[in-house]
Amino acid sequence: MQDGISAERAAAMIPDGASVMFGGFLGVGSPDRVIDALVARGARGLTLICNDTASPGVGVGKLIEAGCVAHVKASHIGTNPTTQKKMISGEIEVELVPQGTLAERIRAGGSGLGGVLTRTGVGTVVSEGKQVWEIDGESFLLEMPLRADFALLRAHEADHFGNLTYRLTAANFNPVMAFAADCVIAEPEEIVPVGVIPPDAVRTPGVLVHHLVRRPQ
Amino acid sequence: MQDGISAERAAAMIPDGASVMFGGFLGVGSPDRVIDALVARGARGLTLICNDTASPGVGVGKLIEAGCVAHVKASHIGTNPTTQKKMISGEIEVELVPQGTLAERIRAGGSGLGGVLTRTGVGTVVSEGKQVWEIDGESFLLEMPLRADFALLRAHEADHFGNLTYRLTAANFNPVMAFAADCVIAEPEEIVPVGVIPPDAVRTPGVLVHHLVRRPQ
Amino acid sequence: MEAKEVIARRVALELRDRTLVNLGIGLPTLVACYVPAGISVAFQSENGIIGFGEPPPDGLEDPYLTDAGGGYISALPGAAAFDSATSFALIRGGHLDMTVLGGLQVDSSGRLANWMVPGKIVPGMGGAMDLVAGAKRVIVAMQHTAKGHPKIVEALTLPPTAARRVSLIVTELAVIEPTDEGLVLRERAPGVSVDTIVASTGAKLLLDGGRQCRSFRLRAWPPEAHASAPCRHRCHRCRAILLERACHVERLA
Amino acid sequence: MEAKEVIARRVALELRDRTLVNLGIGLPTLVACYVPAGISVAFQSENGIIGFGEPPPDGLEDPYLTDAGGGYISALPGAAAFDSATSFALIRGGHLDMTVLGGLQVDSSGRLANWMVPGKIVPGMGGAMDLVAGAKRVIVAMQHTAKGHPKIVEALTLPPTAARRVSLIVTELAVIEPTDEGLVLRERAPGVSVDTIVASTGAKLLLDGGRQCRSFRLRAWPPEAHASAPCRHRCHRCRAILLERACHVERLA
Repeated sequence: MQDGISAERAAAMIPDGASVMFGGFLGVGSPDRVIDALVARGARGLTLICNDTASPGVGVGKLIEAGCVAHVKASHIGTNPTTQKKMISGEIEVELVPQGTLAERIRAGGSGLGGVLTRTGVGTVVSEGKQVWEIDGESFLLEMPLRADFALLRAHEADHFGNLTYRLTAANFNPVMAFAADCVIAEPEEIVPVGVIPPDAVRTPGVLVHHLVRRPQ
Repeated sequence: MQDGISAERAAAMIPDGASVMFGGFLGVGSPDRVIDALVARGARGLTLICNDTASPGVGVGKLIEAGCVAHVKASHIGTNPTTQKKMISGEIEVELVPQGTLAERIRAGGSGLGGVLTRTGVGTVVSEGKQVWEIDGESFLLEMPLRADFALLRAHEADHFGNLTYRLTAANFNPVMAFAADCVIAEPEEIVPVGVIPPDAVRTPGVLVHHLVRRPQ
Repeated sequence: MEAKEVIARRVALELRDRTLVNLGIGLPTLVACYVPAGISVAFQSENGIIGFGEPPPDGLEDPYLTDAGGGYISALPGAAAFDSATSFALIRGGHLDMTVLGGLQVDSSGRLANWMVPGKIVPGMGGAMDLVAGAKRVIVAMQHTAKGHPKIVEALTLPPTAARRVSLIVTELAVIEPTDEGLVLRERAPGVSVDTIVASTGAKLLLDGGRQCRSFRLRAWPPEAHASAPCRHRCHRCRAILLERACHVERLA
Repeated sequence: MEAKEVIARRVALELRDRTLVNLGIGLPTLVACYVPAGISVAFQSENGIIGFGEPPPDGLEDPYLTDAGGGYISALPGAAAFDSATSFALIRGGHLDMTVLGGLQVDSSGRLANWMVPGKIVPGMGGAMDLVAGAKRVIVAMQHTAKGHPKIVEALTLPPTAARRVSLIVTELAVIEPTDEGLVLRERAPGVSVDTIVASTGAKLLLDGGRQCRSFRLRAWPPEAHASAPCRHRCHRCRAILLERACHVERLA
């Protein structure tokens, strides 16, 4: 395994205009140190793929406020008035995706599937412009796989191979995003030697993780 | 949670002609005590959904030998000459499904998806009679969701709520089958009080499990 | 009794033993305060846990253990944690026995609108569309009117959350069931007349049992009766926290 | 040197540092015995583990820890276990850098047949179709001929495993790369003439560098050289076990 990198180095690897998946649910389980570093380096034009935009000053909400973001694909922006304001002013383009569909689209992107066939969104604005397929007499919406240039994960423990564990509701979108980006960067709370995390406790196999963010000095 | 049931009681709940998912990979992680009880009660006409038919005298191989089985949906039967023999004689009908497609079809059946769009099988006999969809210039096979009347799981630990853990390569198809049957019966090696399995160690939430097979007296 | 409490108490009577239930954020969360005695319900929070309990004591909050509204919770013994894909496999795969959601409008065909007001608020659907499309029973828990205007209407003027017909509507005035024939008034709240309900409703109501529609029971609830069991939101302190959260959510919307 | 060993050794030279590799059961398993020094490879077994190691000492087998052929294995430090859906998400989602599979036939367009012989054996495709459709590189490791008949043919007579063109064919005689132009002979085994290869091949071979095609290197491998590190199949005992398993698989087919 490579050496751990700093949050600043991680932020420097992510160019302006990149598409980036962020784990986290209302800021819980989001990669906060890399987010701070992205704000500090003045990132611009990012496409955020995340469950929600948290709230001002929390999680990816910091990126919204700092003007780092051009596009958002999320299931919910209601807890962040800044996102709403910037959406209305046209500064940020928002695509709203049902939460389960968001998880499945990301999973499809990471698992080599051609799309997701789901009941969710049939008969709503979500189905506008999309194909609806009749399968065995029922209607399913075809939703496209979702991938990103980067996935930024927040983990509980990482070992030196990059095997990850998560804690309680801080897992949320992190495990599924680990499969769906060209470059996966994990920000763990603890880094432990290989062998400390037993095989059955690993939630994200280390082969999926390209970089680990080291702990603050 | 209900009381634990005996393997005999579990076998009695499964009527002749039922479709049954069996966890296990070449017999590793298969619900052996319920299988023995199904053989003992002389079950007939079962549809088996499982990765493979193990080998004679091992795992679901016992059901094949004992004449309990009418149909098999599996990815591999090469390790069990009895299955091959009965397939050729017409006693057992076999549908071969690529292993990854089998896992995804079961996952789709358990997750409310309308189908699976996969590259696997395109241009092979697996695609015969199935729809091939062009999505973004690439061909994907539409494979249908798979569900069963029963899922028989082998778990490592179960708590009194039915929360399950698995051990190493004995997990295999068990976790995904837990979502895809009308009645889910788990055969754990150990049964522990509620609270012994921490929330992050649970691999199958107990709400999915209808019955636990008790340990031998 | 406050409208919210009436609604939450009546919805709680819909809970069945050994079921998996998801409560939407806001008003529906309060339902957890009134689980009938002898009933064991597993509550799911779609951010990834089954088996969560009361807000933790002050200073013992776990930053990695929150509900779908972002509030701190605790885990009950036997809880299971999982990721979002698994959480929605549970919701969309038919494993959720019941969901309780807030509503902005329900129309005469039983379709729900609860996720946006065009040109005003676009919070996003979160998990609402998945919950309505996937849960076995969908119960709408909402106040009967908003600023004097009926929320139960002939045809939705707001974007629907799903094509699917919801199972039941519970308000502080009535219990209404959408059916093939239309909206059927099943029960009235204690002391509320059928005329009041009809007058507050913007869609045709079929009267089940005529003007003599039965009133629903709201059993007195001894708030501290279950002190020996885990709290499960039954103590005054937890209910106060949850009520405040519910109001906070409403202020946001 | 046995044909199987020549093939396994040559395939091992295709391994790259820090990659995820899946070895099919049978002959491909032997590749694990010849991982070049200084190269760290994570091996996946599709029944649900990354990071498995040598067969365990006698009497220390774990009944819940086997490879995809059902043989007992051990777990190396840092191993990760997972279910079949996750395992095939890795395989089908483009996370597998390389797979090594046995072959019954490869045709001039580079398509592989390796899962059935109609009217004779129908073992099933297992994970083979997923591996060929999903891995970044697909290497076919097979003997050049079967009972004197070429296995590299103009057009498949057996059902294909996938529409996709494989990356490389390694036999005991040659290394052949399917390309847009056709099958290109890249290397010959030490002491094997190009004429012998052409005569044993049932499809047109494009000669890369003419008759002077370079011979591949088979570095001498000190079997016990890595005794200080985990064995990783390098000791005599493990290689014997794996070779026996490979032969056993062949007897079954």
